Amino acid sequence: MLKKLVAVIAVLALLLALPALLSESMLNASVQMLIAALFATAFALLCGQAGMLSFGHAAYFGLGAFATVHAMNAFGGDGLLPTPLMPLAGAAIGLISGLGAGYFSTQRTGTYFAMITLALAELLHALAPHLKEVFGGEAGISSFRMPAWGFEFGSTIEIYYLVLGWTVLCIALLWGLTLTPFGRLVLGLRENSHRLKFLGYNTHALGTFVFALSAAFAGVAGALQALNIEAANYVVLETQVSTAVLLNTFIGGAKVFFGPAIGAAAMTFFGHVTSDLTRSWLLYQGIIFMLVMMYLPRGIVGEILARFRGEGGAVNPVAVLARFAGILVAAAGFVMAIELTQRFFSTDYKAARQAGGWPAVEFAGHMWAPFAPLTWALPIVLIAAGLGLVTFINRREARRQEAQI
Amino acid sequence: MLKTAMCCSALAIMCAGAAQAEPLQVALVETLSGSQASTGLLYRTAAQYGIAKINAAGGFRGEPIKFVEYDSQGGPVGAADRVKAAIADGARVILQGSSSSVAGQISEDVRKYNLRNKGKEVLYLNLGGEALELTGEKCHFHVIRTSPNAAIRFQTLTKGMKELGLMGDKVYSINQNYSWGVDVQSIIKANAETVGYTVVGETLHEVNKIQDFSPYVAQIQQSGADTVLTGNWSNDLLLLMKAAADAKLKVRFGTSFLDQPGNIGNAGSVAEGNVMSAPFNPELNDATKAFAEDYKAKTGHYPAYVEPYAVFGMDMFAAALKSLDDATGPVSANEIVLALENTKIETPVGSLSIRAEDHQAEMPMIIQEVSKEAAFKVDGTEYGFKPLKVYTGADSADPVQATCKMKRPG
Amino acid sequence: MEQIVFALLNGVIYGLLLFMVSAGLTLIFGMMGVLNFAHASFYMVGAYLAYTLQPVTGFWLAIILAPLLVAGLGIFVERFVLRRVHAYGHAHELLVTFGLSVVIAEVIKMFYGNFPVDYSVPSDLNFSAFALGGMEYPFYRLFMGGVAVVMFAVLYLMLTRTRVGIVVRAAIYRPRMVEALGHNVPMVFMAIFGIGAFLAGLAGAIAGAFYTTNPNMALELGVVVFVVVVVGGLGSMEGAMLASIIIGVMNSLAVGVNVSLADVLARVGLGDWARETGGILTLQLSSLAATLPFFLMLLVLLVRPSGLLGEKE
Amino acid sequence: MSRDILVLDHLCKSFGPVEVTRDVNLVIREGERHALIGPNGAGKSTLFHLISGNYKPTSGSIRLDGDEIGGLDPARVNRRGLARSFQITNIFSGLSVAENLRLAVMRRYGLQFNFWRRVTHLRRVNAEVDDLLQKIRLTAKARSIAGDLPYSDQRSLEIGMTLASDPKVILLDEPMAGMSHEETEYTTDLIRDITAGRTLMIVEHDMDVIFTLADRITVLVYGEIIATGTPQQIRESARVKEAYLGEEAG
Repeated sequence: MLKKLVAVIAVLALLLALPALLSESMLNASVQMLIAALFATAFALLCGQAGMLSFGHAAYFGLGAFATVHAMNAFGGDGLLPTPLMPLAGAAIGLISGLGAGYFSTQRTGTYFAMITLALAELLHALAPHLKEVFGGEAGISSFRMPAWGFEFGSTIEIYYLVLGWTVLCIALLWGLTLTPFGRLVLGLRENSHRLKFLGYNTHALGTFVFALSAAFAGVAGALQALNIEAANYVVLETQVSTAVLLNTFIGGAKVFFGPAIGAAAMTFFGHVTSDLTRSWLLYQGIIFMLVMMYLPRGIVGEILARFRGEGGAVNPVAVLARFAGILVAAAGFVMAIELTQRFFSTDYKAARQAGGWPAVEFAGHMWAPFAPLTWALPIVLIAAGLGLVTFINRREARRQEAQI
Repeated sequence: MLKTAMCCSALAIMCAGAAQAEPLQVALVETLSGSQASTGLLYRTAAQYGIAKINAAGGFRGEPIKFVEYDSQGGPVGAADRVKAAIADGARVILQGSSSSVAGQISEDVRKYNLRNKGKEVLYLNLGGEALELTGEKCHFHVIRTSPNAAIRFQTLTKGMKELGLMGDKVYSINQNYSWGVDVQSIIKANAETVGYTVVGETLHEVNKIQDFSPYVAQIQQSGADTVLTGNWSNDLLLLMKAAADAKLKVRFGTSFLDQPGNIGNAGSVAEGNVMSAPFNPELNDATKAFAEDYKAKTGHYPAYVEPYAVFGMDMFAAALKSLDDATGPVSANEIVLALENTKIETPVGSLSIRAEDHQAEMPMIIQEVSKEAAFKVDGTEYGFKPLKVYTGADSADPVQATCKMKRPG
Repeated sequence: MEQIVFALLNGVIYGLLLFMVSAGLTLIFGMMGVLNFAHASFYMVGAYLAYTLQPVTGFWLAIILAPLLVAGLGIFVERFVLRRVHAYGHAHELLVTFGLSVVIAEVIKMFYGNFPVDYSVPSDLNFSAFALGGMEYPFYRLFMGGVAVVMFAVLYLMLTRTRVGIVVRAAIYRPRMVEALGHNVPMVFMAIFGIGAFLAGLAGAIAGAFYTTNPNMALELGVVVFVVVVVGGLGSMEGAMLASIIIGVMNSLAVGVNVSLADVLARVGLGDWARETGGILTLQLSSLAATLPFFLMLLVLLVRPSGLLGEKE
Repeated sequence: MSRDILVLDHLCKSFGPVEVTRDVNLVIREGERHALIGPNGAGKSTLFHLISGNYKPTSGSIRLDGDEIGGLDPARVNRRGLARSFQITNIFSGLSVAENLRLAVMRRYGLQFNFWRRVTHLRRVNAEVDDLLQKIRLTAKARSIAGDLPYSDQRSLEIGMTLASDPKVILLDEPMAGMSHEETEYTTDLIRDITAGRTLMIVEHDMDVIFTLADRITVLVYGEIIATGTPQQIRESARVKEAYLGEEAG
């Protein structure tokens, strides 16, 4: 318990100190990470804890954003809803729309539930551009953060603290929820909603309410995004937004409370950095996701926690390190192969070939010719060596465990 | 030389926060990945070409311009984030062009940033967001649009087709149901009387969602139209033309984005005889030919689609910078805007200038048709665009919109 | 009158194309309970492979070889990706195929670029089949429809008349029982996955030439295909056929209907009020053509969740 | 004489053309242990599903303590005071044993939409959970994940959860299915223990269990009741013998 408390305080202190440690551009990325973390945590309440896979959570995120932008324009930053309290508008619309959508979609389960949420979100996304008064057409609706409570809310630092405050508050509330009777019932809903019925619970009402709560917190995340970019556009209702939060949640680990938040923050950071480094970043993202699904089914955080709890035998630090090294070597080889291929097929390369011949391309500070054996041998050797090392370690560990038994 | 060595912003991130970089920093915020990346990548090529030219000529105030690319990852939301990052990294000029909704977002972001940061203003050079409201109710001092807009494109297109005898009396307007398509539709209707045609049918359809256009073609056929005017782009244009050809519909298409790479290659003979109004054609004169060849030498392909006017926009920017090159030290965005308002350049197609009232560029427009006789073939087919008629910047200009109320600094 | 005939014909043929892609998906969904997100990607891969093979092998061989290669890809995916995550539950299977669809799209873009490639109908097939009321009807459309119909017939006969088909249909409803009876269910799954991928690849190879072959074609078709499978009822081949044609025809007819809610309300004297209120009330049906399938899916899910011809929920 | 707690009156259920329950009339008296037996496919499980709200009767009525419960959903039936267990273990297998029982107990304290109390601080609920754990002899395994328990423990938990909602009537659906001889004896004891003072209705195939446990027995064949009576009466009933022997001979 004490350990947990210390960890929470340390993380909070770090988050509070970030503006002093980071450049403005990095701080801006941190704002995005916080919003993504809150969105994923809200989503995981439904998909991880209650076990209902939604494909349309962008709808509630987006509605939260639009409600906030309208509220910003209507109240001008003071009166009933000063700027720092704007996310309440997002929460309210999320709750209301979530109650409605939840009522219908929770009448079904599994894939059918997912399809209903998808259809609802797609309908909203298709209708939104036609409803110009509400969604502002394809230009979106723009707004302006007005000063309130003695703050300008003009600088990134002020926005950072505003977003941090709301994110921490909401995640704390969601954490608190897991400790309450309702929170436990939500787990029951995931494990066996059929049995809950025979224990006298109204599972449909429960499901509807979890859906609404999840939508409300997603609405807060949307509101924070609207506050951050001072605008809302119907593209936030897109399927990609729904799938992104899904990926983030599962990469972190849907069933561990802090997994989704950590996954979302990590993937947002990954996108932030790699999207400017390589054209192939979506490919890497897709591959990472597939690998996590195949080899770390409980998500990255979930698997780490399981190891800490001692599942899968005692942890051998040397083996872990060696595995890591192997994976890194293989990844390096793989990235090299992808990057070189991408470069040889790019339009830039076509331009370079204007002069005739097959010029070399630059990667990692060296020039690589397309038909030089080393260009392709090196990545292949790296991949083989890396995977070989991992396989070797895995076999040895398996033998050791057998010997112990 | 292969120019894959982009300035990686990860490095920029790490050293930002240090003193503001001395050279003028220009940021391209474009969709460079994902399903909408194709146009963004063309703007990137054009912008790189333009910046390389400036730097080859000695840069600005003795320093090469620092050019940084940001991937806006699709929509306005990503763009807003990347604009913030770009400004934080020290960029004073933002370039973007591939989408009107992103353009609207960036325009607003720049406006708000400049309101809050007097003396550190940022300029947004809109290379291609063509929605009318960007120079209408959304116009402001720190945005310059160097591309044409719906009005410029379609009033030249309708006038030109009529004068060349390429348009019948019955026109069908089919457009995508969003601001661009709606703008185009209203201009087609507004010009009907002055140019002399009747709009016998109009359709707004969903954007990039329709696989099968044959129902729409049936509607066109039923209306008895002989000319179809459309602002459609990408798949929506291609599939529409193909469906029309499959039904052996005898109509001529008047378009604005027929030269998007892949279109002619895909449509083939179907596109023959269709007309387009665009700000460039490579075989117009020796200057355009020289430019096309130079562009191809540097980038691997002839300039097409959005690239020519994006390059001309960059040339405009270069000329404005040149007029400010006599001083030393950092330059303010306000100075660049004022210089742009006073700059008039000769592009290979003719003169290009920026209107001070709404910051819309005035540029020549060329009516051209898809023909086997064209000198520059596209997409490896036997077809290209043959120029038919040129409208000068003054001829093609649209009136300043009443909704634009620009506040000037000072 | 001719308009309606054309619209119906177009709708039916578009529906048949949808069926070609969704046939495999519904088989897979029925047997494994997995909505394979990457299924439309197989369609795209089919188109690109046929485009690549065509200059070497010619059109006819290309549209046979490409789907075979896609079938190989499908089998590989089933064996080495899906089977691995099978134990973790349906959510994981669905998500891993989603990741796969992203990877496939990005790989295609890496090799072929972002713009559509110039894959088109060979000139000797590019003629009109008949004319009606001044409009000519392209032969290739009929060809596409014909392939789909033949495919449906073959599948139907295979599933109902052969031993293998009986095992497959049994495996859809009672996989454990079939396994207990000594059939190799994983093998059946793999084969079905391959066949499903083959069909999607075939659809892509044929339709890619008629429509466009571009890196977003999977995205565009993907969701509609889901709708078909859900509306038709999972595992039901006939249901998929019915749903495909309904959606195709609906799509085709809606375009010509310029009716809005306001017009409907005008019947009861609320027209002026509706037009003043604007927004959703004045939205014309024709501008929502591509959205209608979602309405249909929602309706079916809430009223008849097992789908039009599905047998189990 | 005790009163009638559960009354089935002309109860029928058909799936399409198939009649699974035919005109069942049955009275369960308060406090008795009533067993339902019959050959496979006799419709015992269907009858349980009808009483517990999982199926809606086609016609006829089900009265619990005088109130009509036929056609109510399972949650309402449970709240009226009838709880059931399942033939195939039906627990929250990802949660701990104590958590399983807590979920089962909580409802009675009105703790459904409660967002402000901590589950660990629900004194009376947790006391009751501890009590139940003791009754079903799983105190030592309170923190184990239910899905990891051995089969017989899972069955005990299943019974414990059924008991947890403090019902007037308990329906146990084949609680001994799949158990060894020792386990069966153990569970029989357990059931006798925990149902003391309650009304029990049980479906079971193990005749030894039935005849040691039940006060009265009802025999169901092809959806129809052919006999109801004390174990002694049933043992001697000619119709029952015929039905059973006929079934087994065929």
